[in-house]
Amino acid sequence: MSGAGEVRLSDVDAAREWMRDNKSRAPVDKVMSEHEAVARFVHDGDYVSYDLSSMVRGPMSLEREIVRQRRKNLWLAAKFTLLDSTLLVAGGCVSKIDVGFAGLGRTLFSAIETGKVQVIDWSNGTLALRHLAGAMGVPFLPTRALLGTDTFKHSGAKVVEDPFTGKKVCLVPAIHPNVAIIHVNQCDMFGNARIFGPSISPVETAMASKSVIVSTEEIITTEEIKKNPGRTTLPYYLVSAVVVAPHGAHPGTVPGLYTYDSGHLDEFFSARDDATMKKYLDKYVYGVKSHDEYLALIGKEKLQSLRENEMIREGYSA
Amino acid sequence: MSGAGEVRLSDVDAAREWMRDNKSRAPVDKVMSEHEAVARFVHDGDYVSYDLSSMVRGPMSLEREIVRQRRKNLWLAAKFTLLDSTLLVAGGCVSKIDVGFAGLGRTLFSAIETGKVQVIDWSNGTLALRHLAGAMGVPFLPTRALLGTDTFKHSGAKVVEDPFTGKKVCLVPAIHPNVAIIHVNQCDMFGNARIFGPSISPVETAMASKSVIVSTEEIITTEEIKKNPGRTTLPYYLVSAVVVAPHGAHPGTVPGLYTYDSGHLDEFFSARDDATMKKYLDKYVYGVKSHDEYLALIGKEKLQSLRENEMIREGYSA
Amino acid sequence: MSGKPTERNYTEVEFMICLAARLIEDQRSVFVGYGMPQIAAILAQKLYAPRICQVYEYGAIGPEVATPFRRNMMADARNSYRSFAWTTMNTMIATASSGYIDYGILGAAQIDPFGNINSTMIGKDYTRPKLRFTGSGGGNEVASLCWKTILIMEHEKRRFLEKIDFVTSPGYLDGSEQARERAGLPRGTGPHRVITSIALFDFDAATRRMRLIATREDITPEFVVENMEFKPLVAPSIDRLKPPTPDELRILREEIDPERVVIGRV
Amino acid sequence: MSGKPTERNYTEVEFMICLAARLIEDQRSVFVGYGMPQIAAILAQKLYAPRICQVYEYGAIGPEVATPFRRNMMADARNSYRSFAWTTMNTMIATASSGYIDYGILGAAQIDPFGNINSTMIGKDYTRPKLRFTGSGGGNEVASLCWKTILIMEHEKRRFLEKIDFVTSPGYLDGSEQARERAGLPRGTGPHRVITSIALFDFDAATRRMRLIATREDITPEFVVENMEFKPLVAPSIDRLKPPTPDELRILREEIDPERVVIGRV
Repeated sequence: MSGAGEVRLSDVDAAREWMRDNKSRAPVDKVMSEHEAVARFVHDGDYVSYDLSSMVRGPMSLEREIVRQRRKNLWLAAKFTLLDSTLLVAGGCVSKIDVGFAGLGRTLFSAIETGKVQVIDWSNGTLALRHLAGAMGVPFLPTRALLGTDTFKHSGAKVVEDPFTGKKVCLVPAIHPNVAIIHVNQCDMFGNARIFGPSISPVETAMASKSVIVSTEEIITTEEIKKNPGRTTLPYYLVSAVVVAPHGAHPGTVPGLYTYDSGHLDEFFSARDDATMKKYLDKYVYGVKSHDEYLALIGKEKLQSLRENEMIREGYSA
Repeated sequence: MSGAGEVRLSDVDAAREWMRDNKSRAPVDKVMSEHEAVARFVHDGDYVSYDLSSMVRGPMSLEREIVRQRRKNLWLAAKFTLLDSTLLVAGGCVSKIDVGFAGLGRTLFSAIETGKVQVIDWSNGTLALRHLAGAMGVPFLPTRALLGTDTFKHSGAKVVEDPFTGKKVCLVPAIHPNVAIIHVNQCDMFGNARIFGPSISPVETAMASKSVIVSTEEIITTEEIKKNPGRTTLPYYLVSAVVVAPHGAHPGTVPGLYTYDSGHLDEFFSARDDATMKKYLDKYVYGVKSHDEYLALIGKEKLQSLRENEMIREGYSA
Repeated sequence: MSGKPTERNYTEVEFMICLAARLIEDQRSVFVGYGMPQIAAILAQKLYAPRICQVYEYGAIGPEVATPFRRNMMADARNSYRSFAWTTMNTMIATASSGYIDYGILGAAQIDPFGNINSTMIGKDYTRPKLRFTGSGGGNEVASLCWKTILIMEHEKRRFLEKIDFVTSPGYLDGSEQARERAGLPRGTGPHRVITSIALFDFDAATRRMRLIATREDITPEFVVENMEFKPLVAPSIDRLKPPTPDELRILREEIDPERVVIGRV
Repeated sequence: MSGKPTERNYTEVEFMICLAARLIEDQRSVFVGYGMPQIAAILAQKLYAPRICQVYEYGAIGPEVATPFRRNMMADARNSYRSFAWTTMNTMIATASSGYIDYGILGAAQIDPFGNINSTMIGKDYTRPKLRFTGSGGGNEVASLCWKTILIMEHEKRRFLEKIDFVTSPGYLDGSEQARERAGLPRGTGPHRVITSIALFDFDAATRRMRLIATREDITPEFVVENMEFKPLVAPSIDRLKPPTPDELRILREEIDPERVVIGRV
């Protein structure tokens, strides 16, 4: 029994060959601007995955850059998402979304209701599992979720009998995103990256993806990485580009570092029609050339206060 | 296509019910002696899994206690093993071994050659994967290893066609050990446990197992756990018993804390016949009543020197 | 008692949250969904169940969530405060799948007599929904894999339908015996309670249909049933649900949601 | 040159280790098996390939292994020293399975013409082996999933068999075209080189049979072939393999294995 949803099917052998040939094991300096990283690694029609959400440690500076570079026809993995999909849809970048959690915002839901954006329903868990399958280099993984529901019927999953016990089980196909964008706490120039705090599936997503752009709050030395290897979340060979992006998750929070920008989030959420959303984009995305300019627009004082207002620090350091 | 090996098959639904009814989510004091823990949670005929190896962060004090209590007919998951299986076989505790890496020692190999112990060949990776399947609550997981080999033929794995691409893939069945024994760096009284350093599959093993005995180098407070949740390896509800066992991995090493006891390891490895092995067991296992007595036998001076001779500390703390 | 709601010193959201908080058993694990369930879990832990183990799909195990709570927020430092462990989504789903999670709490837009819920879309054409929602989120996993699911619904007639537009997350499916098991879902799981703004339901063991077991103390069973498109079973004796206590309201209004963004104002 | 080995100032184990170390390409990832491969990887990184990324089944990624090395030891603090990351076995197998590991290096007890290896047992009866070994360990995964596998074998006639007693880890299986792919193994993988104490082999692209390409400089091709039960292909021109250099021997004997437990004594 198969769900009817369109699947971005990928061949595990072709994906392996891509990883062999395009994600080098040479430890080289991968630091570049967000402009260069997005120009090189995000293309029209790509399948794009991100980690966590626009509200928490999301790769917002990279998402804004994707909108700024006017990418088209992206297919998103919305496995735990809040504003991300809304922002990218508002920017006209998206044609399909594998849903998880579609996200929030009238702009997004209108685009789905009018058919401007096609959705394929899964669940957060099965999308994370599809990334895990990609990371494990296997064509599918089994789950006991989705079964019996319309979510299954509209997904691209299958139901089979477990050959060991005869019970029904759901299989979800591996996904190998063209590109993953992941915001991290610390990273060295090679791409060895540290995330502090809980997360969705940064390791699975980076392993499964053909290119990985990491934006980082700060660059640290490889010496520091090597002194505490238990704190490394992503080893360097998973990473294609390293972008330095302090406050890169703004208006969201990076737990333990800065809190979310409540006023800015309200401004975004209140953009419930195309005109208001366009104003938002003109001001915060198209109106600046880079993340640096964006931060200047938000203002040093505001950014400083967001840092001071993050009251919880424990656990968010190496 | 199915391997011919006997499988300790477990039903995922029965395992779920066990976890619901027998591994409580109540945070209660689980600290007990190794005698009590083994008496309560290790039974004749049990399927037993451990993490890492007798040489490195192995649960040696618990393994000695199992021998001391003369458990019989255990079925071992030897997924990365060195002396562990040899010691338990020498103690007469074992009737079957799922091999990964059978381990080292003439005693063990003789027992297999004479049919005293039955082996079922897998690989380290597929045994770790079977624990992951148990931990994920799914009846099997796929892999692209084992295929085409006699290891497959003698395992209990199956080959099926991937319903998405038609390629052949190997499926390994979930395992739910009756009991796992895991040595950790730090643990609180509820069972929240920290491991520092790389490892085999402590999380998967603890999640998949119906009972889990953790032996720990030291007890820490729950306050400490809560200050640094990113450092917790096992959450408390996975753990059935907490045994305080400083130097619990002796004669092996706990990386960053103490080095291995080279002389003692040589003594063990040189026991190549039953009589010498019996002498070893009489002296170090049957001849003492507890891990405390064992440590007294090894001697404070020796233990202190093992601590001093561990030259590498970086990375092995919270 | 008129049957119709009377003047109250609490909002319907407050009522639902307090009712949910009272249903959460201490020393159990609870998979907490987005929105109202988050507030219910916080309230429960502060007042009734100090040793519940909250778990979240984003990887936090056992946090003592710091307040105030901000609407739409999940996974920030307050949400993850004083956890036992920080992990990832695949670990949390595995934890539920392998039997360690006692309760799940979820909200939904529509529900049918067998506890199947819709949080995906309204309309008949999947490709052109009249109204699109967020989709499953982690809800499908919670409703599939946790032992007992508690559902929270605003009590509006159009939300209680014989047939919902989209089954996002499974209840007892078509209600036939062992329908969940036959579909492959874990044995012995399913919806446990449905909390609405005026009533409480369980599921009849024999028929797996929603059954009214209690009403808010100012509401009659008839009023409850009138305000549902499908007709639930009604238990032989109907309990009366106490309004939020002063303690509950104080914590909700002073500690958890001082700006009353979620709980609203009377 | 007599064809028979002459007096040497190095052991056969030292020769094999040095040859393996020279074959390891810098800036590549190498899945390192238990025993001799560990020493070869250390030597390679110290001398020829400072930026290889060693990976180990127990979860270490990119260590700069501290010496001396102790026989039978894997996963201690020296082995894990200055890693890029510390993970677990399932993560490492996933890393190989998804295509990130360029080389695997393994030892074995027996090998057949297609590079299938045995590290499980000698004998015809699986339940009563004449001689039992450790079994696969991580070898099956390494030989299945890494792009190129380098095998290290002592050169004894009884180890090179037309048919080995047990195929622990896959070479080119029955040698037929795409035999690995048809079995389900990843496309484009397989044994790359076989290092012995006197010779070096590759695998013929057309037939996937082992092919002699070089001998130790004091050894003739004829001597090599005589000392194998199966007859390998022989390349049109045979290279001569240099003995261990003074640098290699110094590092092996002074830094890596000062007690010469593994490398032995001349």
